[in-house]
Amino acid sequence: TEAQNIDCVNDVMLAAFANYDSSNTNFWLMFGAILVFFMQCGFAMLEVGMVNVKNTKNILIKNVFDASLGALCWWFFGYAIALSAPKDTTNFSSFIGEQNFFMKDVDNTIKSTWLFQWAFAATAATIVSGAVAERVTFGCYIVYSIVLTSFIYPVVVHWGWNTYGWASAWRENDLLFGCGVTDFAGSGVVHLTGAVAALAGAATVGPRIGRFDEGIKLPQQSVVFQTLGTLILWMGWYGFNGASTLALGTSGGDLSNAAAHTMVTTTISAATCCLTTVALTALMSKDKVIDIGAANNGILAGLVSITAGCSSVELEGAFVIGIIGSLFYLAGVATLEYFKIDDVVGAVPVHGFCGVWGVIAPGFFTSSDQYASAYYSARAAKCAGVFYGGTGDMLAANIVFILAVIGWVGVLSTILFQLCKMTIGVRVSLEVEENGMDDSKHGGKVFSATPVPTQEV
Amino acid sequence: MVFFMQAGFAMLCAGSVRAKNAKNIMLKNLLDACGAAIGFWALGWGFAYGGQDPSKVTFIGDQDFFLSSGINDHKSWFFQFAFAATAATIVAGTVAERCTMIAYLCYSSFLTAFIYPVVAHAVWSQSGFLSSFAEDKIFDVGVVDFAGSGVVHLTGGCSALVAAIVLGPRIGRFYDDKGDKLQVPTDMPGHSASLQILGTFILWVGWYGFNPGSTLGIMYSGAAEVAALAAVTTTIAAASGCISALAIRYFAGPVGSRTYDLTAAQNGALGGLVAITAGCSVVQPWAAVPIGAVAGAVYLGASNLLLKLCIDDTVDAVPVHMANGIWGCIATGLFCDPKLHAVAYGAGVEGLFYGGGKLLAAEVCLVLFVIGWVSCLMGPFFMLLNKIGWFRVTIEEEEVGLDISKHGGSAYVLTEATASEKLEIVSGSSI
Amino acid sequence: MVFFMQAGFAMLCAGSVRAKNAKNIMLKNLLDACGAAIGFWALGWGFAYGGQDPSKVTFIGDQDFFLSSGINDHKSWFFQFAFAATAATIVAGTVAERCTMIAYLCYSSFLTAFIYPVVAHAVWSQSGFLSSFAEDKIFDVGVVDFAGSGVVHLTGGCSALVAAIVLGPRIGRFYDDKGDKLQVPTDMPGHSASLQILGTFILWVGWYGFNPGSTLGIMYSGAAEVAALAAVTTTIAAASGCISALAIRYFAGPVGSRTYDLTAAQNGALGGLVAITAGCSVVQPWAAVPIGAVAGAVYLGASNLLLKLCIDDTVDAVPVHMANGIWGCIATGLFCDPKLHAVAYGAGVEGLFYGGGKLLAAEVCLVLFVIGWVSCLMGPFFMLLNKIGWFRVTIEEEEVGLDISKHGGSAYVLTEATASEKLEIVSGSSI
Repeated sequence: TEAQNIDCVNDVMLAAFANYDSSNTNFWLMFGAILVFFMQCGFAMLEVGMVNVKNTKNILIKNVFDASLGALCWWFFGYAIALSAPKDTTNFSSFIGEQNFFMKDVDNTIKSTWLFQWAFAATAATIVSGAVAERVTFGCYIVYSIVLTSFIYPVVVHWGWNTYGWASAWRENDLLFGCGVTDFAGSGVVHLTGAVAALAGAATVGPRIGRFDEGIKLPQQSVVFQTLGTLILWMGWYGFNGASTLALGTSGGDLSNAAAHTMVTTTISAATCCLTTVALTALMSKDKVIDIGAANNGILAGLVSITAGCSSVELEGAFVIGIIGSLFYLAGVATLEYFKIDDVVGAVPVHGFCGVWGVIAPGFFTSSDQYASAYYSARAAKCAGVFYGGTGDMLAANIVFILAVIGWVGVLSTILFQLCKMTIGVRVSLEVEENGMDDSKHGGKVFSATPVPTQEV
Repeated sequence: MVFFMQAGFAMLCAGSVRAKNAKNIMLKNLLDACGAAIGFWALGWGFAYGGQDPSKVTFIGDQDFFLSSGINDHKSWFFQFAFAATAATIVAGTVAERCTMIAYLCYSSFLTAFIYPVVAHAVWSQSGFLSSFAEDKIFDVGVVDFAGSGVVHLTGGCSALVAAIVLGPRIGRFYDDKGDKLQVPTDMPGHSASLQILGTFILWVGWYGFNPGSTLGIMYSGAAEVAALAAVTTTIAAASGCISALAIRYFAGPVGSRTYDLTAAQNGALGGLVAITAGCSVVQPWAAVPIGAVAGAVYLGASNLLLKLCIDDTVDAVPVHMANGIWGCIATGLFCDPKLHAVAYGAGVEGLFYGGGKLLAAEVCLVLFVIGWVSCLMGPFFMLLNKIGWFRVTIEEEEVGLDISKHGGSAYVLTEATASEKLEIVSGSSI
Repeated sequence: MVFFMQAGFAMLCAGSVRAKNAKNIMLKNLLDACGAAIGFWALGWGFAYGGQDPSKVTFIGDQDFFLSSGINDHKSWFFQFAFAATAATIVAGTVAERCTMIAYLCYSSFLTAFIYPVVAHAVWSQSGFLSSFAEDKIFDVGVVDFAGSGVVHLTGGCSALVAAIVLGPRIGRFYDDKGDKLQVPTDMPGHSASLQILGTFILWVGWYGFNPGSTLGIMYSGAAEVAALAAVTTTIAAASGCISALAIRYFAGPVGSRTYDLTAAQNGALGGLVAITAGCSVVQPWAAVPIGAVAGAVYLGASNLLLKLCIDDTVDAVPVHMANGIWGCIATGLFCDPKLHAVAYGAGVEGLFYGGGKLLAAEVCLVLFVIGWVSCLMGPFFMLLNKIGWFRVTIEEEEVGLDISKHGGSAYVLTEATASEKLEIVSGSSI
């Protein structure tokens, strides 16, 4: 077909859509990439709002570096490992891509895909920096970002999304349980990966001084920035989920409708999860505090929960997914509290627990109509969710994928952080932590000491 | 793009309130988006656009609740949801610093699930009695409200006005401790100009989704040109609104202590944006200059009028959205160019300055309908809330600030952790 | 999208100045956008693109003022307006904290209505003497400045340099009270790193409108591929600029007190973005790495040079925009790949590293032309302003901060007036 003419062993997901209109596709992917990239800004604002003022510069520079280091790593290795074909293209159960390092021999028509996927990779790396904020060394941070975006994360992408990946739903034959994993925009691929690495990091680094002492609450700088970050993330998510259709129109059908459906499910899940989380935390707290932290993280939890199933569940499914997502989030918070693992921004509950739920959810709620419009109609009846008459094969594939991701990322990132601990050290010294890292590492406190003249009222 | 305006409103409101209420207002902005999504999905969309039929005039839609009719509507739903959320958010700024959370939830769902959809149905649905898309149009011309000066901003602004009247001013704004009226209203400045400006710019950006984006709802050849024209007029109106408000405020000050007022500049720009919203696709670029300039003046006039009447509007939402919503509708009736109307609506209706008065009459009908509808429903609704005591926080809560009384601590913790014992402020978030 | 960069500039500037001038700089940013809209609509567009004719070389356009020629130009106008506003905004950061509002209004309208349009005409109009779109091209190749390293950034940066020289440094920056030169210039850090980073990210996002968006001005098959390439090179250049500036700054510090400098990282990223702007559509992705890496070094070098020369640039706009604007033009002359040039411009011109020196010569001409044109006009203009005393605020106003003297109060009101003694919050802090 046409698609195979475009020198396109490397043309991974786009190959699924024969005869796509490249101009529209490029525009749509770049538009999506820019929205997803703007999520970097959202993460930066969210994290800066949640840390102590003395570590402001430190967290900001990490966010800038996630984007910058991520771009180079993704260009050198990440793209090739994630999205190129294995050397032996008859091997349809591949583990890793082996071509196009440094984007060699990549046609301009694929470059928008690179951009879109880079924005995702940067997101996965950013999740970690929030969890280990305020105490991790800069050297350790650089090492794990490089390894995560160059190797750990791309391999997961290859499994889940590459047309040759062993778990992918985009393969032509030999699908995992006959369906492949339904992880449309990356609840598992992106969020769970980031969160497992974050958990390994937070567990290795240990809690901040005083985090689990009685009666002390560590100060948070500004909910204004946190909320700004959350709303920016919410907007970026429309690119994350909506643009994951990867094209607007094909000869096979009008994907713009699938994209629109995706955006609606995304909205409903986020909104539901926010309201549920606020209500539950208010009911559980002694003095019925309506907590804005819960509202913010509730939105994010709902967004992560819907990310895998956003294109294939019905609207009422999105509503239920949002409600249950909130339970997963709260369970995650309680679990971390119990094990005394300190996660500054709540990355593990939001991205990890809800990431797991997000990948499980389509196994129950996918309807065959929506599956047909976003994936393939041929296996829509078989691969629907169990609540919509499916066989359960897709649920099984999704669970296997979750276990594989947790195993792969968990083992590698634990080894990585332990190695760091033995060599360059993962944690800053006590004095540096007490004084804050801005002063010791980044040439001065974030806010100048020049007094503002108080205004006469 | 329009959704991004939620972030803009959140920043603008946060910057405009006092620090002690920052968390509260941010939470309201978040809940807005969430409540609007659920309410508009469950009921609002059905009331607004369910069962459209150009040959029949209805007052309200009656189908397609919970988006039951299938996938084809989803694109427009998403766009319209962002509009509905905008209308609800406008109110949040006005009643900031003194309204309870429960009242807020009640009226924002009422607004997005019922009040706003009926207005949208009247103007934008094919079965609306004011609509340009119906077969049987009002005065044979139909109302031109391209992106919602009337539908969105006037509805939101009018609700805000009713709420502000029922709710009363903040403590110490117009009256002193003993209840005597103050000579000069106390100024209660917001706590961060940076956030206000950030919000303004984000809103301005979002407006390019609001106005040019509205062409996407209507499919016809030439949509791209209409969108381009809308972007140009939007830009020019915002710019002239900003400059005119700034200049008027500057020259209105006493000689010697004239200041360039940042708030006037930013609200002038927003006023210009609201005013051009109705007519952005049917007026010439030159007409955007007077529309924007008058909008700046209208904003300042309305703002002073509210002060005179002792109505307390924390972020000046009523002057910006309601007063300029009205002016925007009327301005469209004046400046509508038949050539451009033919491109955008396919009919070639003239504004007053091009020789036809029918459009102006239709626009006035729109304004009166919206004001009447909103105030007749929202007035009793707010008074009911007030009666049962759900509307306003207690005096103590108001004085100490809502963040401490309701949200477990102040929004800002700027001191170092080592000093944490000394702090009287408790940090707020759960994680 | 490019318009969103206004928000980015506003946040970056606001974060980089001291808290006492925050309102002032933001008002300037707001007025920028407004002044540019009016000026560029009334005159600028006509000077830049009026009466294009590929067969005739003209110095300046002479038609289509007030967008009189009709609807077809509106798309490009909107895009070009955002560019013009960017050029004007660059200057605002440099002269921050000491320039009067009136001077600001004068030069920003002068810049957007006349100076910038002439440069844009020369390079991007079909009748420009440097243009790649004219029939009779300079050195037979025409200048490649895809999205304006030279046209936008160099013009803005050069104006900023001239303004900074004429205006002189802030009080206490290089000289002490007695007028003796200080050993080490006083550091005057901005008041909020968070706002700076917010601004940087917003700018980076906006740049995707700037660079890939520039393909939309040129209609041909394959525009989408060119846009995709531009987006990739833009990303890589920004990333390597950021890393190189940070690394150089780190290793340049004395051993033992090396710090990871946030300002270097963000300005390095911006420098990389500026440098790739000219060549983003005609260089290979690998070339973006050296372009970005050198850009980081160029930024640091230029920044140190300014310090040596006692020129005070509040937000480092001259190193970022001017120095890297020059480097961007030259880099295009070095790295231009004929295959990519053929796709983007249809001609296949080689850069120096691909065997052809003509393009480099043309790029040098562009740089010299812009520097000459801007400094010859802006220099006398600023000196005139200075002569009549409109340029700089008085010493007292500068010391107390412009927010209080000119804008009726500080930007931040974090404490209740009554409780201000009780709070031990460092008063300079803000969100």
